Amino acid sequence: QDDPVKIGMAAYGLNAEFMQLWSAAGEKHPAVQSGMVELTVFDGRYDALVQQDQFETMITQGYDAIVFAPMDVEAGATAVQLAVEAGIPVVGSNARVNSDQLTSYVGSDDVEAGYLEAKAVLDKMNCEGDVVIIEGPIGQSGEIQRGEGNEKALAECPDVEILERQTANWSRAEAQSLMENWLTSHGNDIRGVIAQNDEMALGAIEAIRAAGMDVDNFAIAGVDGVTDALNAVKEGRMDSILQDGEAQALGAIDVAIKAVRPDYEPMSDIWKQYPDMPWNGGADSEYNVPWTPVTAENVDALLAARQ
Amino acid sequence: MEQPLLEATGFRKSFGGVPALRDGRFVLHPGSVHALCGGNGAGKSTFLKILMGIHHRDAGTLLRDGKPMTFESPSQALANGISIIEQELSPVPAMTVAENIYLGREPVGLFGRVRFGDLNHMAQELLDGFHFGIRADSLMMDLTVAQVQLVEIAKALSYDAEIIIMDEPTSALGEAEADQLFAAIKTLTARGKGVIYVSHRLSEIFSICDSYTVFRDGAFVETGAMDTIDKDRLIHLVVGRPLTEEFVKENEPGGEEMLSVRNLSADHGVRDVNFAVRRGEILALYGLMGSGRTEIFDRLFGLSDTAGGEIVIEGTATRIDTPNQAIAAGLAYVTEDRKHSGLVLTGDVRDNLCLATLDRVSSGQLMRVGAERDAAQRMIETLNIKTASDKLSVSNLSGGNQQKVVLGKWFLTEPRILLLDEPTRGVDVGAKREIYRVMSDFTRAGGAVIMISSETDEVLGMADRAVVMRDGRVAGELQRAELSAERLLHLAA
Amino acid sequence: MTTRIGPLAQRYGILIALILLCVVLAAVNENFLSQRNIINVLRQTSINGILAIGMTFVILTRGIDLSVGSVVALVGVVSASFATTSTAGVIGSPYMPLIAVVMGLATGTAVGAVSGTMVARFSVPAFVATLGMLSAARGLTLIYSGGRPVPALTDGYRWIGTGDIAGIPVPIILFGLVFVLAHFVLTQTRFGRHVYAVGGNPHAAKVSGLPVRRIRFAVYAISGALAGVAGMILAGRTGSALPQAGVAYELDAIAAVVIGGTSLAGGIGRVSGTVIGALLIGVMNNGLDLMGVESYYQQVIKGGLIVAAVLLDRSRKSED
Amino acid sequence: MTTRIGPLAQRYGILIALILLCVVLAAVNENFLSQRNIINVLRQTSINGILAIGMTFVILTRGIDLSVGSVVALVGVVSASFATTSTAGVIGSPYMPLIAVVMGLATGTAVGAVSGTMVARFSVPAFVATLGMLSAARGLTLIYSGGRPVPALTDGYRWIGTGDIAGIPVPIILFGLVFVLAHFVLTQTRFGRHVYAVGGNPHAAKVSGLPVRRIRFAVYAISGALAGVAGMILAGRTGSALPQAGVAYELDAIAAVVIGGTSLAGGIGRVSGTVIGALLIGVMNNGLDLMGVESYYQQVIKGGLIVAAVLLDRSRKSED
Ligand SMILES: Nc1ncnc2c1ncn2[C@@H]1O[C@H](COP(=O)(O)OP(=O)(O)OP(=O)(O)O)[C@@H](O)[C@H]1O
Ligand SMILES: Nc1ncnc2c1ncn2[C@@H]1O[C@H](COP(=O)(O)OP(=O)(O)OP(=O)(O)O)[C@@H](O)[C@H]1O
Ligand SMILES: [Mg+2]
Ligand SMILES: [Mg+2]
Repeated sequence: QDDPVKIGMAAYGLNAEFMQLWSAAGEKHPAVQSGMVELTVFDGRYDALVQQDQFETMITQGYDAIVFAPMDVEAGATAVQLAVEAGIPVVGSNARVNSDQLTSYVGSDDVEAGYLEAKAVLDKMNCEGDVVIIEGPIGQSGEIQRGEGNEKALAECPDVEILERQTANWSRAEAQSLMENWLTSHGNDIRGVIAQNDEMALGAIEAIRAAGMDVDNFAIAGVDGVTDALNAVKEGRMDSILQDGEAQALGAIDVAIKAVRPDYEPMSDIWKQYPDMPWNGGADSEYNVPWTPVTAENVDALLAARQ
Repeated sequence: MEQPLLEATGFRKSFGGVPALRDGRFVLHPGSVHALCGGNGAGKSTFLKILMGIHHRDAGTLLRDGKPMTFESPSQALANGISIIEQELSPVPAMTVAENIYLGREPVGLFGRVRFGDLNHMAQELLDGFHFGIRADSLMMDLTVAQVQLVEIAKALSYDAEIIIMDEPTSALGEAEADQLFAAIKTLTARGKGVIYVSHRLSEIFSICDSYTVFRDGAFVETGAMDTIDKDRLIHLVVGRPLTEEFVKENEPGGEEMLSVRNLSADHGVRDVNFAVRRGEILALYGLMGSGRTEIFDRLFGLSDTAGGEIVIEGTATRIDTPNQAIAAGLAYVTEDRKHSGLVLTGDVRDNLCLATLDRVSSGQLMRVGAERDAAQRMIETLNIKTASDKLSVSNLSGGNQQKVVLGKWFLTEPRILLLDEPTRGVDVGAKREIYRVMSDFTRAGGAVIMISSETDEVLGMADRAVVMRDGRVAGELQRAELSAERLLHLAA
Repeated sequence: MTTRIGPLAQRYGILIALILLCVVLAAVNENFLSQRNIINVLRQTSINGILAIGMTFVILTRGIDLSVGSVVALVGVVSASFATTSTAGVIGSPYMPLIAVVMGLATGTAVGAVSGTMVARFSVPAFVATLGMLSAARGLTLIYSGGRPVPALTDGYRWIGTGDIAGIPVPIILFGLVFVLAHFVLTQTRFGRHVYAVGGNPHAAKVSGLPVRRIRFAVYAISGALAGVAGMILAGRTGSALPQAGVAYELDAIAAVVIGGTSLAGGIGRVSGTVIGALLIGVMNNGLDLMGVESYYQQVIKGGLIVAAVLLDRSRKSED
Repeated sequence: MTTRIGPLAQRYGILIALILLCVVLAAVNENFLSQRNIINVLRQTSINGILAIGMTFVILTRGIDLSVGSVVALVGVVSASFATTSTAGVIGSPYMPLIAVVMGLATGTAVGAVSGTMVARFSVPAFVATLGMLSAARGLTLIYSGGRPVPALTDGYRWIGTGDIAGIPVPIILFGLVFVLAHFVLTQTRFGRHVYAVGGNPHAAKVSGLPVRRIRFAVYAISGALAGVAGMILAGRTGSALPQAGVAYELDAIAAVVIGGTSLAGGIGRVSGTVIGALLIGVMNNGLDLMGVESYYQQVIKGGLIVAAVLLDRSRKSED
């Protein structure tokens, strides 16, 4: 019948696992599988300007819609504006962009994640003892919002002191060195580690083990639910909050198709999976994919889904 | 007496605690060509570099036109009417001849735009005035060493300075070009300018200089008018002991051909070259600048892009496409441009001496440091290389001593056939004799030498036979009995 | 004379590689040669191109400037902070963009001058001096901006990145201007020739009385100033100045210079080559995206293409 | 002999800077000199140190190897894929870690050999060849791993990163071994002499009969192999091999080499200097973390310290 709908998926960068899962999910969308949608993934290479360049390319190539995981809150807005001016609807996904021109946003609330993970750490510590915070790259929306959530949880435990906070740029290796150095300067005073993503939490665990200390004596949490973290949760080393990147991608594609084909009904089953997030005719300005705390109970199922 | 142009007293300079110059003294009068003499490493270049503001002296006073001065940089020396032809040629390779000559003095127009037309014109006129036959718009990197030296001469003269320092300006030149320089010097002195002249070719000194100053071991020895001294005494002053004979020649050519070439062709238009060298023979390859002698050596040593012709070594036709094959065939090649192809300037004396014989001072991959040291020490003694230690960087050696290091490197390979391209370039009289001695001993022991030399004296003194090149072809051959300066020049020109 | 063939092929070898790439892309994708896409490629290339032109000056003197990416970010946040809609409201004048631009240029030049001083005056190896600056300027950017983007720039300022004159986007015009100016300076002026001399043979330059230190200093200042221009274009384009902008831009800039035939050993090269090198990188990025090549394979292909382009430029002299 | 003073100061200038930094840190923070922290610093330095030692070989020949960071990642995922608990189950043998290590070394060496071939055989400028490899090897890493970490490594393999022998962590032992070996090769073997000669004057080296191409080739293979060692240490340390590992490691490695006094122009330098350079960077990172300096300021201070250390070193050298 009609030509396939051409959708571009603009990822901020594909070298790390999370965005890889996000983009791979897009390829698995039923509409893509059926040939109704022609999907192309763009790798923003962690540079806001590169993403903007790719928007220009998509405009030139006459894409019908764009699913956008922006590198930067502010700079992303310009890209959105370019596309909207060219008549191409843009659906945000995974990370926020400071623009009112988005057709919709399908993502998860990072403030909540920050709150949940910090809460997990503090609960395990019974609100006693001191913590360190390993932050994402300063200025990125993830760092800002998860940091906000961290603060909110910490405010509930006024006796807990923050011994150190420093960025490890989402990197496991950097977090590991950082934690090794903190263990030297603070020794046994550190009781909890709030890492703003799983990679950094995993780095902290390795540092603790390398120092010959017992990981069980620390309360550690991260965010995202990457595979290594799921395994670590399974072994009881840390807590993680699963961010369902796949659902963010699938949902955003559904909304994007809807924007192009008004009579479209969503094809992905995430809408059944998350009853808290109703489709509402694809007209909502924001869809909030719920966080799933990873627990001993659900971890095996989650790991199985990864294979 | 008139005011000297320049008067230096008590110059001292040491490098890393080693004194290079202990007591430099020099007085230059207007209208004179004043020779600065001394053996390799006597401190001549160091002294001249201080005058030019390239080095800073540790002590001493300098009077320029009677006024005390210190030059912080060469630009100040230039501003005070001093220019220099440095011993080590120092071109900017990717720029044109004209740009090199007028570097820093380019004629500019609107918006600081260089007037290239004028620049080329000025440079061409300058070069033509000296009959140097070099195009002002060619790139420096396309020139031969000799041409580069001519450009540097033209450049130093173009400043119209009061004092012109010439540190071995003819070391890479043939006699014809050198004569052009001497003519230019005469015009300069006639206009009241002063020239400081350094050369290890004594004949030059006696023909153009009017006074001399001798340094030995970094200290002033004697000064005087040229007509008050003879060659033997000057040699005595320079070397520090009397030296009776200049050349050492005790070899006897045998009958067997060690190397012969048939219809050899090489880069830049060299072709149909035939000659042979016999066991025990010293063969001179004579020719004017650019006649293609170096190209033949490059071809013999596998460094040439062209590979026509046949090379027969000790009766076996031998294919040589790389230096490795040449070395394996028993050849050694002392190149004319020691900076470019001779020395690893970042290395020390020992590294450089052993570079081509590393397999002999190692067992498998493991270096035998003792053997390395001994080999280096042997050459330092044989060639009397003046160096604080064999671990001193070669870049810190005086020019003549650097040349000896290159020679030493190849002697250590114990070759059977030596290719020497201007082997005594920049070498002092004492050391020249050492080199001649080595050549003589080497051929006596059954080796063969092919030597390129632009010094007729050297050809006459050492060669058993001469092959004369002209425009890339063999122009003729002279037996020892037939050798004379006139005949050589006649065939070459 | 036969000797002239070498330089000629050397000049055009990489251009041939670029043209070849364009021909292939045009054959594979009908949009590649559309006016709109050509403008896209040029606009996308302009930032790296301008950085690479500044880098050419530095590399010609045997130096290197690793700090350009950080300077892009620093200049972005500093100049943008004078051109947000809020500050414009406060100081409120039509001259604000001008002040912002002046501040940006001044910042870039100042950072370059500091690197230049370290290299020229204190003989710190350029790699170390500018690596230090890479780190320091990034830190200053984060301190100045508090790690947050400087958002909501005024339209006057954004014009630098998004405006156009007679249909040609301002970044492209700036890129062209910088190229023409740099080409003129390097080939026609005394200063330009001295840059080559200092890189080709610093000793000869010194003995000829050139102000070697001042020239070394100047090229870093130029590189800094041009990084400033690039930084303002970037901020203008993205609509806000990002403190984490420009990371690793130095590699692309140096790549453009080297692909364009300029020797890291100094003294040899030209900005026209650099511009071709930058275009080659830009076309490659654009073309692969245009064809929708999968990202992982893109990286492999890009690596291969860069090498292939330079290989095609056969006439380069081998070193030994 | 007095002659030894110059070279002596030159050799130890940067060591003095390192010692000075340590003294200051020890005075400010009581933990700095604790055994545990010293082990931390050494372990943290080991990866960059090993990369930098390989880089020293390359830079001594006037080359550069920008690909080491990508090779770290590639070797990580390739070798680790032979040592996950699942594969170990399949092929199930105590030799698995050994096979993984062999595969890792082979991969690193092979990548280095490709770069080396491009540089030595096809005269591609080292910067371009290894920049291409930086991109290509990263792409291959992502393709091989599908962009996912290779997780759950066996304890045998992890021992490379986390184990110890007589209380000394394996990465430190490997770092020490590589240093001793490299120092031995460069100072005591014929190949080492060749490396210096090729870097000092490739043409003279060729005329002297050295196999210049083979030597050039070999140094890239060495750098690749050592990047392989570093990659396996990193994977062992972090517990799984991450495809995004090693980004920008080349800059730190080159920095260590240059800070350690090796000249980018080739022919001059030693691995002992490189190790001191790497330690200086490591101590700096560790010290600033220990003192809890805020990250923005850390970057500014790091930039300044790098330059200061080299300034201290250079100021001891004689005039130009
Ligand atoms: N930069 C330096 N560092 C250390 N030693 C040096 C340096 N320059 C020169 N020397 C030493 O100073 C001494 C004098 O050298 P100089 O070049 O002045 O000799 P010269 O008289 O010009 O000899 P030649 O006739 O061979 O050119 C030599 O022993 C040399 O090794
Ligand atoms: N790189 C080059 N490019 C172009 N021409 C060259 C080059 N090198 C040498 N020539 C030319 O080749 C010819 C032979 O040069 P060659 O160096 O062999 O002469 P030569 O007899 O050794 O003289 P010289 O005394 O200058 O060493 C000359 O005409 C020279 O100009
Ligand atoms: Mg001298
Ligand atoms: Mg010659």
